[in-house]
Order: sequence, then C-alpha cells, then structure tokens
Amino acid sequence: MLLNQFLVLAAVLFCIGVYGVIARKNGVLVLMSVELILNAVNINLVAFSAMTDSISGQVFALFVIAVAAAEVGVGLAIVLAIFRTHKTVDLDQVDLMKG
Amino acid sequence: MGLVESGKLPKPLTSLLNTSRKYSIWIFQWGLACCAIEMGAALGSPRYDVMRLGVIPLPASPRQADLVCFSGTVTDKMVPAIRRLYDQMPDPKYVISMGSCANCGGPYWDSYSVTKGVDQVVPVDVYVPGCPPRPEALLEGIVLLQQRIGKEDMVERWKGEPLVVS
Amino acid sequence: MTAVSDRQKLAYVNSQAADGRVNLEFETQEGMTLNMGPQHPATHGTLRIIVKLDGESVIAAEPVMGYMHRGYEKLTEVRTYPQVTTLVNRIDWLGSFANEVPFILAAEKLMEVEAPPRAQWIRTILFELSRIANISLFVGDMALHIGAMTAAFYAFRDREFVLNQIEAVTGGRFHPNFDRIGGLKDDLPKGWIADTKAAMEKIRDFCDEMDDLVTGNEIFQARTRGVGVIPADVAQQFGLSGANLRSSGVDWDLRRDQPVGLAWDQADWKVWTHPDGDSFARFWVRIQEVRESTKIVDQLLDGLPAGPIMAKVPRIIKVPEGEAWVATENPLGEMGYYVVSKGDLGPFRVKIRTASFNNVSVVPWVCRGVYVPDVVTILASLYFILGDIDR
Amino acid sequence: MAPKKPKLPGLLKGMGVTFNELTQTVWPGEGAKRFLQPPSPSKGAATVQYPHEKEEPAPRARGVIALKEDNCTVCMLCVRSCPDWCIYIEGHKEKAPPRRPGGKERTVSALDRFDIDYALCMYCGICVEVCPFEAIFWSPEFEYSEPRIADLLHDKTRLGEWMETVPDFESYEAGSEAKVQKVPR
Amino acid sequence: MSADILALSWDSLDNLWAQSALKSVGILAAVLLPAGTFVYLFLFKMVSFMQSRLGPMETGPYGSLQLLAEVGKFLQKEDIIPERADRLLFKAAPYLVVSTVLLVYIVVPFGPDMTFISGAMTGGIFFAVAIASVSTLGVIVAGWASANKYSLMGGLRAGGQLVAYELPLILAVVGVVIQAGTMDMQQIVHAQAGGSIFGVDLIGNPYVLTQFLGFIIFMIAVQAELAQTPFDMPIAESELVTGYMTEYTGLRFLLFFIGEFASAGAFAALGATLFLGGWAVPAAWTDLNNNLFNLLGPIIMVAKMCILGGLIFFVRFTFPRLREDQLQKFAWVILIPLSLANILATTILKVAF
Amino acid sequence: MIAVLAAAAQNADAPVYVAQNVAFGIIAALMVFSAIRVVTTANVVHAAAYLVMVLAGAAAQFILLGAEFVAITQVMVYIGAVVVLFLFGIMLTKAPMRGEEFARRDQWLAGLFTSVVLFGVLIYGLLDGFGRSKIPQDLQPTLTGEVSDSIFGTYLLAFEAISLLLLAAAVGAIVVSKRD
Amino acid sequence: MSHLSSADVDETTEAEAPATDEAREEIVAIFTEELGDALLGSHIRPGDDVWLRVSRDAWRTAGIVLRDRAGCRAFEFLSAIDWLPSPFGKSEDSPTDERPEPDTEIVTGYAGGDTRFQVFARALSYHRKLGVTLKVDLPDDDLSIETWLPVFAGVNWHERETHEMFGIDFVGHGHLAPIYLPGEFEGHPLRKDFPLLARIVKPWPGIVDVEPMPEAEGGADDEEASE
Amino acid sequence: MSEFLRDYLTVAIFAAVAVGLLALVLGLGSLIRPQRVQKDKYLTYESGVDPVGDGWAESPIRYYVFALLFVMFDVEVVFIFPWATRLELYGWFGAIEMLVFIVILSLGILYAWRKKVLQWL
Ligand code: SF4
Ligand code: SF4
Ligand code: SF4
Repeated sequence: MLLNQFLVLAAVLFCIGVYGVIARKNGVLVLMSVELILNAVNINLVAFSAMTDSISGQVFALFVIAVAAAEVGVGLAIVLAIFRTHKTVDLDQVDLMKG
Repeated sequence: MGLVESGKLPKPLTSLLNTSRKYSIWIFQWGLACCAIEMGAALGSPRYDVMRLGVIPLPASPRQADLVCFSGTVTDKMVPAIRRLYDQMPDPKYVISMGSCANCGGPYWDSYSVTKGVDQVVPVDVYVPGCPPRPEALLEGIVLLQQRIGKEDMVERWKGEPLVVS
Repeated sequence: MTAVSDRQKLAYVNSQAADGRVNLEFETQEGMTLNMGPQHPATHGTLRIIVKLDGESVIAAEPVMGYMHRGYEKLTEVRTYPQVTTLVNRIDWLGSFANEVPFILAAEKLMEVEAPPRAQWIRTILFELSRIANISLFVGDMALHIGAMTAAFYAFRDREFVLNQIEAVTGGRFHPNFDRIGGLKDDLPKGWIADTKAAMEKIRDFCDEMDDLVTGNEIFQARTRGVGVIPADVAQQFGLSGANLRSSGVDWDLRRDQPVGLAWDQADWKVWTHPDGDSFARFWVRIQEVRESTKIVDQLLDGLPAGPIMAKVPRIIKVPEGEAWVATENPLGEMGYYVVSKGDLGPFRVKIRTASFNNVSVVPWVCRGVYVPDVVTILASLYFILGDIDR
Repeated sequence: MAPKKPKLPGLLKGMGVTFNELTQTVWPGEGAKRFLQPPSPSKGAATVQYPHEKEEPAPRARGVIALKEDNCTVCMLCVRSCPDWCIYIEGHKEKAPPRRPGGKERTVSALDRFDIDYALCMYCGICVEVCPFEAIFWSPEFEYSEPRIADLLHDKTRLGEWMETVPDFESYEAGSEAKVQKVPR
Repeated sequence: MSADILALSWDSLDNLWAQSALKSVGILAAVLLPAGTFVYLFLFKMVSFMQSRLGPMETGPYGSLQLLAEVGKFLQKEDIIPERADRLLFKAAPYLVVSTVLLVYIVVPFGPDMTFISGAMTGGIFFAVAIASVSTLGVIVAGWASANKYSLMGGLRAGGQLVAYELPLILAVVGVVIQAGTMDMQQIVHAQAGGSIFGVDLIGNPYVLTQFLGFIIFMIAVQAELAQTPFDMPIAESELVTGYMTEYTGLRFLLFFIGEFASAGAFAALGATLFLGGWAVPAAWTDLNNNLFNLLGPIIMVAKMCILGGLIFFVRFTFPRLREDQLQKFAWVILIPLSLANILATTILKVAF
Repeated sequence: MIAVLAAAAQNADAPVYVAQNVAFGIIAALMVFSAIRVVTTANVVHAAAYLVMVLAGAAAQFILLGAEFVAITQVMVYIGAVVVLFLFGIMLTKAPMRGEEFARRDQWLAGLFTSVVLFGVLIYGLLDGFGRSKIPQDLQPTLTGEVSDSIFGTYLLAFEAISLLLLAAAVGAIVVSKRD
Repeated sequence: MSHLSSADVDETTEAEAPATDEAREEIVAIFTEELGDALLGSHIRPGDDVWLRVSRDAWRTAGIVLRDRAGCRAFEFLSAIDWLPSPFGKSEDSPTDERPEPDTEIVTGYAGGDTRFQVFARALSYHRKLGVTLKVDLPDDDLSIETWLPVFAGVNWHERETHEMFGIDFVGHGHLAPIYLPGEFEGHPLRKDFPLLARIVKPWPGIVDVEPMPEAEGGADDEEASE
Repeated sequence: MSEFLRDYLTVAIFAAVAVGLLALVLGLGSLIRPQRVQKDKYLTYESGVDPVGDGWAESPIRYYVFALLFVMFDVEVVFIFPWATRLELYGWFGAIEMLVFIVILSLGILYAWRKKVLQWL
C-alpha cells in the first residue's frame, strides 16, 4: 500500500468537510462537516504511524477522537442554545450571533 | 407481484403456510366493554391461557396483529377508529366479533349512540354469541377460526376477500 | 375526615380546582400532543386522553370520553323495571351485581316494600363478592400498567374463584340479573356456602401474595408514592368517592354511614383510610378493602338467616309515583340512582350517578405537571370502568 | 392490618413469589419430595386445556336457551318481556281433543315459529323467568359460534335440541324455603 | 453440527471459503439457537409456568413448533411502510439492529478451538461492547423514521436509556479486564479456569465470585440494555404501545423481535464468558486443551447462557417498571459511581496483591 | 467486494497485499461518496446516517493499517456516542423531515471553490512530498498494550489534560444547554 | 328510610318519630334564612331525603349556601329532568302502534315545579350524614342557567353532559363541548321528544294473537312459575 | 498481519451474511405476502384517531445532557481499557494516574448532579 493513497483519501475528506463547513446552513450539519475534517486528520495520523512504525500517531489519533467528542458536545450545546433563543438552526438567520 | 395471487404456489406449500398462520395468531388487545374483561380472561387468565392455541396476546399496536377481537359495544363515535385500526392491520387479518353488542348491538339495539353490529364496519370471520360469552366460548370461536384458516383459500384472502374455506 | 373547615383554605382549593378544568385548545398550543386512546393499552379500552407534553412532562391532560356511551338514561325510559334491572348490570361490568342493588332499593323504596332478611343477607354477600371480583382485577390491572405483568395473571386466576361462586348462584359470571324488586330471583344452591368460604380463603392468600409481589416492591412504591396526590378537599370538590376518597384520608363509607338496608351492620369490619392520597394509597386501601370484604362474606355466611327470599309483590310491577335516591358503596365508589316514577311499568327518568364519572373528572386536575408514565399510574390507580363513566 | 415491615427487600420477596409459583406449576404438591418427581406442568397449572378438556359450568349458567316445544302455548309473554325483542314466535289456533274424556273441545295454540336470535339476546333470563308454562330453560352450553351471523338465529328444532343439555335443578342450601322444580323431559 | 468434526478439520481447512461458510453457519446457529431457545424456553414456557399456565401446547408436542409457525406466519404478513415514514431509514434500522447483534458473537469463544477468530484480534470484549453500542443508533433511527409519536418517544427513551446503561456495563467489564489483564475473551476464559481463589484452585476463579459487584452491575445494565422490565420504558406498552417498533409490521418486526432475543443471547454469552467461566470448567478438573472441549464447550456455554437468560426473564416478569427519570437517576447516581468504585477497588486489590 | 477480498486473501502474503489495496479502494470510494452525501443531502438525519458510513469506513481503514485499538475506539466513540449525540441534537432542534429549507447557504459556490482549490494544493503537496513511499510490507498490528504504554508513558501529561478537557467540555455544555 | 331498614333500632325510631326529621328541617331552615323568597319549595321525606327548589336567579347562591352553610361539600351530581310525558307512549305500549294523542300535561315531582325542564343537583355532607337535592326550574324559552363551576369544580363534566343531553345552556361555563356523542350528532337525546328510531322501525313482537294470561284463564294450566 | 486481517475479514463476512440473510428473508417474504391497499392503512398509527401534529416534535433537552455525559465517559473508557490490561505493569503509579483521571471526570457527574440536570427537569 502506498502512503499516499491514505493521504489523498484524507485530503478528499478534508476538502469535502471544508465545503460542508462553508456551504451548509444547518448548524448541526456544519458540526458534522467538522467531524469529516477531523476524521481526515485521524487517517493521516494513523497512516503516518503505520509508515514510520511508531505508536505516537495512533495515540494522537486517540487524543483527536477525544477532543472531537468534546468539541461535538460543546458545539451541539451551542447549536441547541441558539435554537432555543432563535427557534432555528439556520446559520444565515443567526448571523447576529457572530459578533 | 406475489406468487400467491398468480396462483403459482404449489399446493403443499399453501397448506404449510396456512398451518403456520393457523398456529401463530397475534391477537390485538382491544377491549371495548364488558366482553373485554372476558376476553382478557381468555387471554390473560391462567385458567384459559389462549397462548396454548398459538394465539399470542402480545401486540398492543395493530401493526403486528393478525386477529382483532371486537369485544363489546361499538358506538357510533368509535366506528371511525375501528375502521381505521382495522385498516392499519397488515393483511392477512381476521376479525372475531365477540358478544351480542358486537354482533348486533345487543342490549343497546335501540340506543341512539350504538352501532348495530361491528360487521357494518369491518368484515367479520367468526361471531361468538353471549353476553358476555364465557372465555371458553371465545376459545371455541378461536378454534373455529383456526380450523377455517387451516383450510382457507389463500388466493381469495390475498385479494382481500373474507375468509373462504376451500 | 381531615379538618378542613376554614374558609380560606377552601377558597384556595376552589381556585385550584377551577384551574383543573383544562378544556384544551390542542392545535394552537406549543408543545407536543399525544393521544392515548381510544385504542390504547393504558386506558382500559376506550377512554381517550389527550396529553399535551413538554418533553416528557404533561402540561395538560384532557380525557375525551363517549366512546362507550350507550345511552343508559334514555334506555331506562323505554324499559320496564325488570328490564332496567338487567340493563344496569352492564354499567360497571365488573361489579355487576352491585349495580342492581341501588336501583332495586330505590324502586323498593318507592313501592314501600322490603325484602326479607335472608334476601338482604344474600344481597350483601353477593354485593361483597362482586366487590372482590372487581377490585382483585384492579390489583392485577394496576400492577400490569406499572409493568408487573405476572400480577395480572394471578389476579385473573384467583378472581375466577369468586366468579365461579357468583355464577353458581346467579347463573351469570358477569351479568347476574339476580335482584328482584322485593327480593331475589332464586336461593343459594346446595354446597355454596362451603365453596364460598374456601374461595374467600384463596382470596386472602391472593391478597398476601400481592402484598409480597407488588405492594412491598420498591420499584412499585417508587412509581406510585407521591404520584397523583389528591388532597381531601379536592376530592370532595370533584365528588370523588369510594376508595379514591378514603385514600385521601376521608373516613366515609356509605356501607357504614348511610346504610340502605343491607346487612353490612351485621358484620364486624373496618373502613380503611390512608392519609397520603397518592396512587399508592389508593392501591393499598383497595387491597385492604378486599380483605375486609372477605371478612364480611365469611361472617354473613355464618349467620345467614333462614326464611323466604321474596317479599309479597304483585306479579306485574308498577311503581307508584314519587322520587327516590339511593346510593350504595359500590366497588368503584358511590353509585346512586335517582329514580323518578310516574306510576308506570317503567321509570319516568333515572339519573344514574356513577362513581367513575366523578372520579375521572379529577384527571385534568391531577395530571398537570406529571410525567407520561405517571398518567398511566394515575389512571390505573383511580380505577374506572368505561361503562361507568360513559353509561 | 398495616403492611408488615418487610424483613426481606421487596424485590427479593417478589422474586420469591414468582419462583414459588414456578415450582408449584412444574412440580405441583407440597414439600421437597415433589422435586424428585418428573415435572408435570399440565397438572400444576391452573389451565383447563380447552379443546381437549372443558370446565364444568355451573348448572345455573346461562349458556343457551332450550325450548320444550310441547309446553309452549304461544302466550307471547316471553316475547313481550324480552328487552331485546329477540324472540320471534308465530302460532295459530288449533282445535285439540278435550283434555279429559267427555270434556269439551279446546282451542290450543300451535307453534309455527319459535326463533331466538342469539346475536341479539342479552342472556338476561327474563323470558325463562316469565314463561308460565315451563317451556324454556337455560342450558349451560356455550359452544355455538358461527362464521355467519344468520346462523345464530336458532329455530325451534335447534332450540329443541338444546333441551338434552339442560341440567336438573339442584337442591337448595339449608334455610331456604324455595321449592325445587323439575325439568320436564 | 458436530463440533467434533469441525474442530478436527479446522486446521486442515485452509480453504478460506469453506472456513467462512462454516463460520457463517456457526454464527447463525450461535445467534438463532439461543434466540429461539430463549423465546421458547423462557418467553413461552418458563414465564407461562411462572404464571401458572402452560404456554403454547397445540403446535407440535408441547408447542415446540410454535416458533416455526411464527416465522411462517410473519413471512406472509403484509409489509406496511407508513406514508409519512422515512422509507430509507425505516428499512435500514432493523438491519442495523440485527447485524450488530450478530457481530457481538464473533469474539465469544465456544471452546478451545471453537472460535470465530484467531488470536490475532485482540480487541475481544472491547470490540463486543463497541459493536453493541451501535445498536443504539438502530433503535433511535427506527423511532425517528416511523414518524410516529409513540415511536419517537420510544426511540428517544431507548436512546437515553441505552447510553446511560452502557457505561455501567462497560465499567463492570473493566473490572474483569483488570483481573484478567487482557481483553481477549479466550484468555479471560483461561484465566478464570486456571485461576485460584486464596490458593485453592478447585473451582478456578470464576469472576462472579471475585467480581460479584461487577456481576450484579453487569446484569442490571444488561437488563436495561435489553430494555426488559424493570427497564422497559422504551417499549412500555401501557404508555407507548410498543415504542419504537410501533409501526413495524411483518418481517421487519420479526427482525426486531429476533434482534431482541438474539441480543439477550449475546449479552448472556458475554456474561457467561466474563463472569461464569465461559465454555470451560475449572482447570483443576481436567485438561482444557483437550479436544473434547470443542464438543463440550458449546454445551457448557449454552447451559451457562441459559442460566443468565433465565435470570433475565425471571426478573422481567416479576418486577414492575421504573419511570424514565428514576431509571436515569439510578444509572447515573448509583450504578456508575458504584462501578467506578468497583474499578478502583479492583485496581487496589490487583496492585496490592 | 468480499468475494474479491476473499479470493485474494486465500493465498500467501503478497496477494493479501493486493487484497488490502482492493479493500482500500472500495472502502475509500464508499467513504467519499458518503462524505459527499453528508454535505449535500437535505435531510439532516440522512446526513447523520451517511456520516456513520464515513466513520465506519475510517475504522475499516484503521484496521487495514493495523491500528486495531484506534479502529474500535472509532466505532465506540464516534458511531456509538458522537452520532447518538448528533441524533439527539437533531431531534432537539426539530429536524424537519424534508429539509429543503436547510439546503445550501448563499456562499456555497465560494465554499466549493475554496475546497477545490484546497484540494488541488493538498494533492500537489502530497504527491510532491511523499511520492511513492510505501507503507512497510511487514506491518504488524499494533497491540493495545503498546498503545497503553505510550499513553501512560510518553503522553501521560496529555492524557491527564484530556480528562481536564473533557471535564471542561462537559461543564461547558451543561452550562450552555441549561437555560436557567 | 324506615321501611327498608333491617336493623331493629331504626324500627323503634320510626315508631317514635314518624314525621319529623330535625337534621333535614335544619337544612330547610338554613336555606330559608339565606335565600328568603328565592326558596320556592321544599319537601322532606323523614329519615330519608330532602328536596329544595330555588329560583333561577338564586341558583349559584343556593349552591354556595349548600356548600358552605349546609356543609354539603361533597358534590354528587347535576342533571336535569324533562317533565314532558313521552309522546311515544309508555313503556308497556307498543311503540309501533298508533299511539293516542300525546299527553302534554306536565306533572312535576317533589318540591314542585312550573316548567318543563328542571335542573337538579345533589351534594352530600359528611358531617351531617345526609344529602340535599336542589332543583331549579328553567323557562321553556330560555334554557340557560348560571354555571356552578365556582361552587363545585367537579360540576364541569356534569354541566357538559346536561348541555348535550338536554340542550341547557350553562352561562359562564365556557366549554360546553359535546362530551359523549360524536360531533355530527343532532338533537338532545334525553329530551322526551327525542325518538329512538330503532324501536319505531322494528315491528313490536308482542302483537301476534295472544293467549290470555294464565291468571285470567283461571287455572286451566296451573303450573305457574314460582313467583 | 494476515492473521489479523483475516479475523477482520471474518467480521466483514459476518456483517455481509447478516445483511444478506435478512435481505433474503425479506425477499422471500415479498414473494408470498399480500399487498392490499386500504384507505387508512398507511396512515400513522395514533390510537385510532387522526394523527395530530407532524410527529417530529421537539424532544426534551435532558436527553442531550445525558448523551453528553455518556460521550465524556465513553472517551474515558477508551483510556481505561488499555490501562486495565497493563495495570500489573504500572503498579501503584498507574493506579494513581487512573484515580486522578477518574476523579476528574467524576467531577463532571458531580457537577451535573449539583446542577440538577440528573433530576428530571
Ligand atoms: S354483549 Fe353484553 S357483555 Fe358484551 S359488551 Fe355487550 S352488554 Fe357487555
Ligand atoms: S334471555 Fe333476555 S334477551 Fe335473551 S331472549 Fe330471553 S328475554 Fe330476550
Ligand atoms: S315460551 Fe312460555 S312464555 Fe313464551 S310463548 Fe311459550 S309459553 Fe308463552
């Protein structure tokens, strides 16, 4: 297996994630896109770990997963808070929050 | 479409399927009035224990039921719900009308708010007489229904016709 | 009963109680609307409860009935007295015999006849038997609604003993049609007394078993204690009766406090009350009532007087003009008949005051702010029979 | 009786109850010895296995109405007192030979039709009670479900057949003053 | 199938296809047999006896063919998809639920060589709990996709409950992992069979003894994971009809039904392996690597599973159900702290001795 | 896909290598498709379902790379927990059944542009940087113990920091989501 | 309740005081004091029951007096009576026959009454151990009356029921939606002139030629039923 | 490595077998089961009355809080498992490490409890 096949896959996912973050209206979907990005990172980490036969990459992947979980938790909480005040999760309509 | 409607199902298979329908009847618990208690006794009392016959009184939702036993007075206000819940049951489905009220209006034959028989709303396969029929009478009705299912003509039933014994 | 004489508290209760009439406009409000019924396992058949939810807690609950309305009050106007007797069996179909008694008593009151003692004793015995048949089912039913399925099976099993006895004497498991103006249709068959005593023994065992299986169960208590508390004042405001009232601490039992001429005063028994007014109290009081009933039956069977079972009444019954109200302590609570007669073969107007109608009218009041599962608990603990609500 | 203070936690007690029932069903009886016997649930369970065995309804049970045709005089009392109007009787008058020799010829009513619609009947027993001529009786039979509702209308032949199943009246409990009647056979 | 033959030819079967086919047959047997046994033995018979009745009697001798009749019947039931439901997810949810259950069985050993996996997969119990947690998704999605209020509430309740009780489940397992020092189920079995209690190795060291608290927590959590009374709020039929399954008909419902009992079997298998010593008997009695155990192992295993399964259904039909909030509180306030304490205690004992 | 895999996996090591590549290809294709659906589908719940596919695919890729523990963690945390969290979040926000209203924002074209450009840059960089460097053939699956040793050795501090981070996140989320 | 009681104690009291009932007299006294002229009539059956008829304007006041002064705090029921004789004949008549000219004379019951519709309600006092029945007349042209909701909360459904069954309006109730019958139902079933169609359509079974009653026949066939 | 992958191949095969089998059974069913359109058959079941509202109603926030706590602990478990397998090696040091870790996370539950989110809102 080539290292690059994993890296390219990660890159594709990454870019899709970036597109999602920018283009989606729904706050929850934006968070999902962020997950895509983080997954891309994880794939990179593990691939390098396999490449260099060192364990650190995997440990970092674990940490990334942990951080991602925390991030989703807080992110969704914020989306929910927005939903409660604005009755919508449409990011276009809650621009006033962006201050 | 299905093999049954086109009549392509070989005979032994048909009787096998009939038999499995016969011995696995999930009865939808819907009590309407006094008779419901006797139905409850038939379904729930250890003395009668309808489960012996392969009639499983588990489902509370019409979606999983094969048999509905209308036990009790059908009022005009209830009729739409009866029709709808009957519709919501998946085919093939069977109906037992239990007690005089469900058969014909019974003691309330002259009332302004009671429907004179559930068969005006849904097709009924077996009528169990009584007011209320004792639980064993309901068991007899179920056994009768099972006998008929065992000999049933699947093609007719699949078209939605009432139970026809071939 | 609890001391509730100060006016202030009463005013408060009134405002509270008035709040209880919810009369929801369901489509317009916020939140989620959940229909329980008309076909719903929780509602004993055909009651429909519209529940407005905020998450899992109930903002408002409104019963919709009438799915079992059979027009009793109209039908009584076109039937003769014997025909009405058999018709009213079917109001509270679990305690059928108990339904006949107040009606017959009302007719007897108008006719100024009195049943012979033996008939009255047998009436009382059968009355208590139907109470046992009724409430033992309640015990299983309530446990079932709280999820303990097995208790319901035991209830159905042990209830059969009572039903057998009722059937042996009246010929009907459910609808005896055994009471006649002036007495009873028939006397007890041979061997019945001994069988009944054995059945009472079984019922007492059943009560003990239920105490072990259900009453003492920590989960059951957690589900019922403090759920659906009805204070005594509110209970009176809504006209609650029977065990629902007694479990709110009101010491009132028509069998003791307004005896109507049956033989309850001949037996030694006790009226149980419970101060809490919650679902557990209602359950507990009812179990005790079953025990008391078995005691009453046992004692009355021992002292059954000999004699005829029918007073002298004309063969064709015409009830003289007048109005009479007789209420008895039925299994579900107070059941009364207001009979207006114009001297015909049939009554002119019968107002049937059923226990469940009033008992259930407290549901909107008591179901505010509870959780959905509590609605089921409360409904089960209030214990109504649809026929008794809708008539 | 206040609820006894539980010595065991209620949960365990509850499990004890069901476990006891379980053993009682599988090995009915008393004592520890029963566990040595082979399990016999069909004896231990409260179940009456319906199609194979039947429970015995009480003799007074109101299952179906049987007609003793000879006794009916077409007096229509039962019909008129039936709350459900579910008895249909038609008859005609007939000349009959005198009851005692030498008496005058009588007019009797012959029964053309005697139907009871069991789909409508509310099993109240009023008809049986009012019949002054002991022509109709209760039988505890209950097995007559039908797939067609019209078949629930039993005509007089069918009603007559039920007559065989009518049990004898039982005697009464001590202290009763009612007199025991006979079923005409 | 004869395990003996299987075991003998296992190594020589280098043909992957044959192996896979055998394994597939094996897993189906492993899933459907316990599920069927549980339904017949416990749901139909034991419960009936508990309620002093008989259960199915007419279909075959003592109703033994009842299950076949059920399957035959469900095959013929119409398949209804409510018009407002989300067709894709409505159809997908049963697959998700059932296949995750199937995957749990993979790591369960049924004998010294009767395993679906070689030793190279070390995830073991960790894999099992991870896969089991996925079925939560299936349930929530089923509830949502039905577009029915009862379903939705049932699905949400199920979701909330499953996640809440997954933690005590996993944490209870950790105690075992600490004691055994491995996550591999086969090694856990050997550790129990070969272990000793206070130097006496007569009965090995089934962790039910040393991890009794863990075992209790595990069984409670399993009861909740399976949504059996007293934790059956998600399908509480007196409130929510049948919860997330309300709209499912025919075969799709049957899948859920099978899934329910198969996962009862799966958790019973996990419990039996982790706490009761799995397929093995204490090593002091005999040599475990004897080929005989490839035959006996599954039998011992099924027996142990039945004990746990019986317990599950025994409790289910005895107790009332808790309310949703009591249930959550019980998990978070009692069970999880308790299982954390269990871990700490185990840790200290392990390190100290 | 399994057929190919199985056929390839039958023989010695080298074909396994091929099989790995084939598996990679199939899974990667699935992942990319699902990822695209995640960001394009109108229905939020469907998006979550597709996200599950991506995550499961990633787990499979980890397996291919011998990182068993990470793979299982991926399944457990991502699929078993995070997606559940997403689903709850979706239901809490009244996910509309057919969410036409929640489609793309106005700047979706900009987003597309950005990501395409980004993709180009990344690909260029990757090809340039790693060319045809291979993952070693004798790759051994990582043992959980090794991961553990690493966490509790080299990365101990990070590990404890994670606990603090999780605590902070939990507290934060509770604060945010609890109105009163 | 003299003639029904089986306890000998009651029989002695009956012998002593056949015609007075102080507890119930006291109730009437309370109402007379509070309502004055608005108390239109009263009727006591000693040892059994008491009926009071009040004027329509005093209906709610009467309720409050009943609750607070008379101490009848437990609500029993509220309903109405249509005193019109049934235009469909009596119950022993054949409903399908040609019926005689309907009798429209209105005869009311205890405590009197002037009009066709009468609303009556009952409450119970636990202290006094007696119940009181209140009646009120409604004029035919204005079938409406004040609601009792502020008096007894439980009256809600009873008023809805009475509204549905008799068409009586309860002013201030606010939610007199149908309670029993489906929305499309027309008519007020408990009014005497509401026909039961099934009885009219079905031929009455008792019209075929009838054998005379056994008593009348005079012992031709003397095997009577036991009672 | 190939052993390892083969094990996971088994996993894949099982998943495939599961899905395939279910699909097969469903397909078999579709051959014989009836399909009869009735007026209300496809209506959402709601105890027999017309469904009110759109069925996808807002659900209570506390489920989210529970799920959130779950995620936190799930992540914790991920670290506990490898640690548990190696505890013998780490000895007291490892035990204390984990103690600290668990205590810190338990603060989360404690906080939630104090904030009454574990009570039913
Ligand atoms: S038939 Fe009789 S017992 Fe049955 S519901 Fe009607 S009245 Fe009740
Ligand atoms: S039992 Fe009653 S309803 Fe039946 S025929 Fe006789 S009188 Fe009529
Ligand atoms: S059965 Fe009896 S009551 Fe009826 S017509 Fe014949 S004799 Fe008269």
